[in-house]
Amino acid sequence: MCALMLNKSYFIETFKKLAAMAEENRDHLSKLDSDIGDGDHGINLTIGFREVEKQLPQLSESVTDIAELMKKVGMILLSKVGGASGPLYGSFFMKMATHIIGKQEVTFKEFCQMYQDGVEAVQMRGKAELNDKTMLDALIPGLAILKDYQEGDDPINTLENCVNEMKLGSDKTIPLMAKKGRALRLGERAVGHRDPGSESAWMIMNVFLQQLKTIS
Amino acid sequence: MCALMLNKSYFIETFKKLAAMAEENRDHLSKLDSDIGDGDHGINLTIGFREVEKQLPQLSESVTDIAELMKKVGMILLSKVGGASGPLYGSFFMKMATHIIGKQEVTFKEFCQMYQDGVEAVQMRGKAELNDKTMLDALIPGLAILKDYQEGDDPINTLENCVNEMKLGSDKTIPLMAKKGRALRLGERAVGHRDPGSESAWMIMNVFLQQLKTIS
Amino acid sequence: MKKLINNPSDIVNEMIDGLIASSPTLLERVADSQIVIRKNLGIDKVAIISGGGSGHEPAHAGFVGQGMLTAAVCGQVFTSPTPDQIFNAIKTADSGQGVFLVIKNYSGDIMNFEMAKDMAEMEGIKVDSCIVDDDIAVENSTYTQGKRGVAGTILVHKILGAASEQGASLTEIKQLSEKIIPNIKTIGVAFSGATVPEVGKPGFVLADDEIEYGVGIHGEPGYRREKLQSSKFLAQELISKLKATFPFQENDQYAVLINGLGATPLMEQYVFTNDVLRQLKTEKLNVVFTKVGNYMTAIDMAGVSLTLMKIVDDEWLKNLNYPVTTLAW
Amino acid sequence: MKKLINNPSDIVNEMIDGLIASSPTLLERVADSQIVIRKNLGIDKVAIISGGGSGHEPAHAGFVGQGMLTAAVCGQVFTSPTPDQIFNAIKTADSGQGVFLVIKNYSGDIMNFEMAKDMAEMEGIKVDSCIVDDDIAVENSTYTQGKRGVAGTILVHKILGAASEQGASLTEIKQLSEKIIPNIKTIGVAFSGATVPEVGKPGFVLADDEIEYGVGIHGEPGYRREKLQSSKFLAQELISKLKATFPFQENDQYAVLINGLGATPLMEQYVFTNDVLRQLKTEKLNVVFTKVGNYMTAIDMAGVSLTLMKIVDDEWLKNLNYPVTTLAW
Ligand SMILES: Nc1ncnc2c1ncn2[C@@H]1O[C@H](COP(=O)(O)OP(=O)(O)O)[C@@H](O)[C@H]1O
Ligand SMILES: Nc1ncnc2c1ncn2[C@@H]1O[C@H](COP(=O)(O)OP(=O)(O)O)[C@@H](O)[C@H]1O
Ligand SMILES: [Mg+2]
Ligand SMILES: [Mg+2]
Ligand SMILES: [Mg+2]
Ligand SMILES: [Mg+2]
Repeated sequence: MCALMLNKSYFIETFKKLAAMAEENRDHLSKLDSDIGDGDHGINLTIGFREVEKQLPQLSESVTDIAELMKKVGMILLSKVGGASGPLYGSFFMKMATHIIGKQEVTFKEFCQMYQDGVEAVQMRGKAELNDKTMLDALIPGLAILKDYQEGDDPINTLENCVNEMKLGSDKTIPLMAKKGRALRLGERAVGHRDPGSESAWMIMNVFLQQLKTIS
Repeated sequence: MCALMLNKSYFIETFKKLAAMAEENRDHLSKLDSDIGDGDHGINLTIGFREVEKQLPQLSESVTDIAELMKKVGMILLSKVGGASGPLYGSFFMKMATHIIGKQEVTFKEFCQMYQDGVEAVQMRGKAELNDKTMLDALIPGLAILKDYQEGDDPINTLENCVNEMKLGSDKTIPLMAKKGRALRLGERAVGHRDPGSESAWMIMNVFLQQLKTIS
Repeated sequence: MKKLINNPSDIVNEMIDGLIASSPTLLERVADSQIVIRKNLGIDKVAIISGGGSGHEPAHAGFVGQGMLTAAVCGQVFTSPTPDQIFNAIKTADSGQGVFLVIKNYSGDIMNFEMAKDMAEMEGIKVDSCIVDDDIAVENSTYTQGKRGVAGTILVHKILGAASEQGASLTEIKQLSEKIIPNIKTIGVAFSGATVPEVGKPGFVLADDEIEYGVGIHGEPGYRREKLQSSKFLAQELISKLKATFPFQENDQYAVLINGLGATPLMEQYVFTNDVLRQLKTEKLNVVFTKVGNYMTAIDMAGVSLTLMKIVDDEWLKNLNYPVTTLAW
Repeated sequence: MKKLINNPSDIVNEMIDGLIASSPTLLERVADSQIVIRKNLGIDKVAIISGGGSGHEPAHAGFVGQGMLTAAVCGQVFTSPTPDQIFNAIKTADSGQGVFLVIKNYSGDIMNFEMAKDMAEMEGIKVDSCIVDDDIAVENSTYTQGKRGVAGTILVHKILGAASEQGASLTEIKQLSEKIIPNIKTIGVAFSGATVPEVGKPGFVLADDEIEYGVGIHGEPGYRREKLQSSKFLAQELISKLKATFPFQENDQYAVLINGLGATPLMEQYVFTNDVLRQLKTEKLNVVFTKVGNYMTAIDMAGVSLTLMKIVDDEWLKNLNYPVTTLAW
């Protein structure tokens, strides 16, 4: 069995499915955001991923490598979404390009690095920490798994573990009413409610996982 | 059987009961007013008659005759109620004094004249006509009965007829959507709804009737 | 009923106290009254007094100030003030040049203001008045009697107030009022009823997807109930009514007032403004003045009214733009 | 959802069109953007830019004009505008004296504004900014991080705008902002949730007799739900929180802003004002400035917020009273 390689069309197909996923979960994510925020998280994501989908045909022609694709998608999110998720998911995808400049395909190990670069960008951009009741509460536990990935481990297994850890991380945002950061600002009514960004984060990585299954 | 005379205390007792009547029918009259107006007719009347009741003990001492009592009560309504019913019922009671200046008691014939003077005042003040969907639609039919009163007729019977005619007149306001005056201004939604002022008008005269029964 | 109040029967009194306390340099309350009056009365100017039931805030007290109203007489909620109150306002506001009363066309307002006028004239004060009847909702071509006075009243205040500020006499103000009022027409659409605090429940209830055209500012019945429509459609409906009444002529100058009835956010009012102004452009009218916001409300009613004023005389426009010192214009 | 709109996703665009069309001499829209900018830019003055999600009307575009904001960047409803929009506003507004950004303390606003700032600085434009975090609802004594920016932002606009109009430099404006913001504190109470048009139902629902203290201007959770209380009681609750946070000292000078959240009538706001000002008098504070009305709304939320600003420097009060030409101040 030859080493699994993720090419441009893996990412392009993933973005198509991300658009569908956002559409499907629009109300669910907005509902979560109503409970503790301003009720627009699902709307924000669909605005962004609809635009990504719209530009995908043209992008898939024009971009020369995966890094450029990730940057362009990040830019679209950044300049179309606004709110918190715009710059966060924008940076997430944009910074995924950091270590893969010029590549037409990436190994799963490189994919793990892409994820790490993305998560670090979110952390830098938003200056939040674990237990602040943000998407980082899903992203960081997922990162732990992908960092442990060794050449030879099963990519699907690994990514499945990652998504599961992210889900668990998202679950942990439910009781959170931290004494600092964003969770503090949310106040008591937030206790008992899941953070919407932590939910969308694992859902996004889950789409990467499902697409991975189709090509393996 | 000697001729029935209505003295100061008849009127004072009537005003007391009017206050109770207004209180009891506050919500009912306001509800009627909601349907075609601004929903405050019951409130306006209670504001007025509460104040009358409050001042009655002092008034019953100070006024020298029935005319003065009627004027004072009218003035209270005029200066406490506002809206349409303030000047209308205010004028109604004030002008009842016209032909009975100096009297300590009045015959039922004189009472009929008092009513006529009151109704004419309402007509002058409000410049409305029959079928404009106002209190006049009750007041005017009642007036026809009291104008017909002859020495020797039974006062209670007559006043009962008067109140019944007023009720009928009020009923007739229900289908009204006239092509002029107030009814026009009320528009189509008013059709099928009773005019609140026509309801309070017969209710007021009914209190005079009930009080008359207690003394006959 | 969920209202930010104390005792419903104290609401007007407390509201006036709050208003005065928040504008101590601009306004004061005439002692033992519900009259809000300018702190520095114009000397040798005709006083302009308006008023009526409360519940239409910022009308009328919000328009008291230099260049607009001299005083506002505040009745109970949706109830005309009493003659003695109005008379008190006339006496206090008069600077010797006479007093002009702006009355809205409601039985109660007319009767109470006219009684006050009689009282003032008996004391030798010159008083004149106008009756604003801008609501075309329940008008038909044959009978123009009985129209209600609504948001257009604000434009009357502004134009007459500016005239007074510029030294117009009582007679001139009366004449001006007679010229402008027939050129001001309003029509509204309600999305919900209004809750009079003392009543505790809405005067009428509309279904979740229902609106009513032509409702009055006290919740008086309008001319039709219908399913909720888009802002574009509503603009069209209201403009078509106004068009027929004026009627429109190409290139005529118009002032536009879009008035929120209380609970409709400014965001929606501007969306509606956009539709109105576009459609008036299509009608080839020349809109020379636009104002948007809550000016003549109906407590917590949701909805808007659209007022058009045909500007026949450029002086009217100058008066609309004349500087003013009020809380709410 | 019963709203006076067309397509929910067009609401911000159409609102801006309506706003501009109704104020053609005062405002214009930067081409292909959601930026509202003053028609006549101050020459050689520091530009003050604010913005954020829409749904807070009249904030922020209603405060664009001489003496206040140079431009407002309007995001989608309750969503911060994107960096490219903000960058565009900075470039267009800059007159060479630099640009000052007033940012409210939300992750989204901060991130987007700071990215725009970076972009502008790369093009050599001097940019500085402040973060307004006046909402004390979810503050506790140990951790002051994470407070939201709410109605107090309006006072920041006003004071900084007046400073810019009087010729203050970018550095001076930055310093002024650092002095005033810690002295501005706000707390609110909601009577209902807000309905984001694209969502179609309220963000949260309160029972008929229920209120929530400390709700944010996007419907973010507050600190307690409780049975409906009288205006007096609510004033007391909010003042007691503010009192503890400042803390109050006798004879200190304060400015007061009572801000309606959208659906609460002015009548109720004045009743509440009356209770607030009375109680502040009892606290022996010296209230030198009061403003009442809908300034920073949360779409159609019912409720109010109370902002107190301790006036440490008389210049601040002068700036609050400095003449201004905007739609909404
Ligand atoms: N500083 C931050 N760092 C990381 N994630 C954040 C931060 N602030 C907000 N988020 C995430 O963004 C989500 C909200 O996104 P969204 O609703 O789209 O934007 P907004 O908060 O502007 O309405 C939150 O649920 C949270 O997960
Ligand atoms: N011009 C008029 N002439 C006679 N009655 C009138 C006139 N206008 C109103 N009314 C009566 O007044 C009643 C309304 O009174 P009320 O609700 O107390 O005052 P308002 O109309 O000012 O709210 C109506 O139902 C009608 O019977
Ligand atoms: Mg959100
Ligand atoms: Mg009534
Ligand atoms: Mg009334
Ligand atoms: Mg948002």
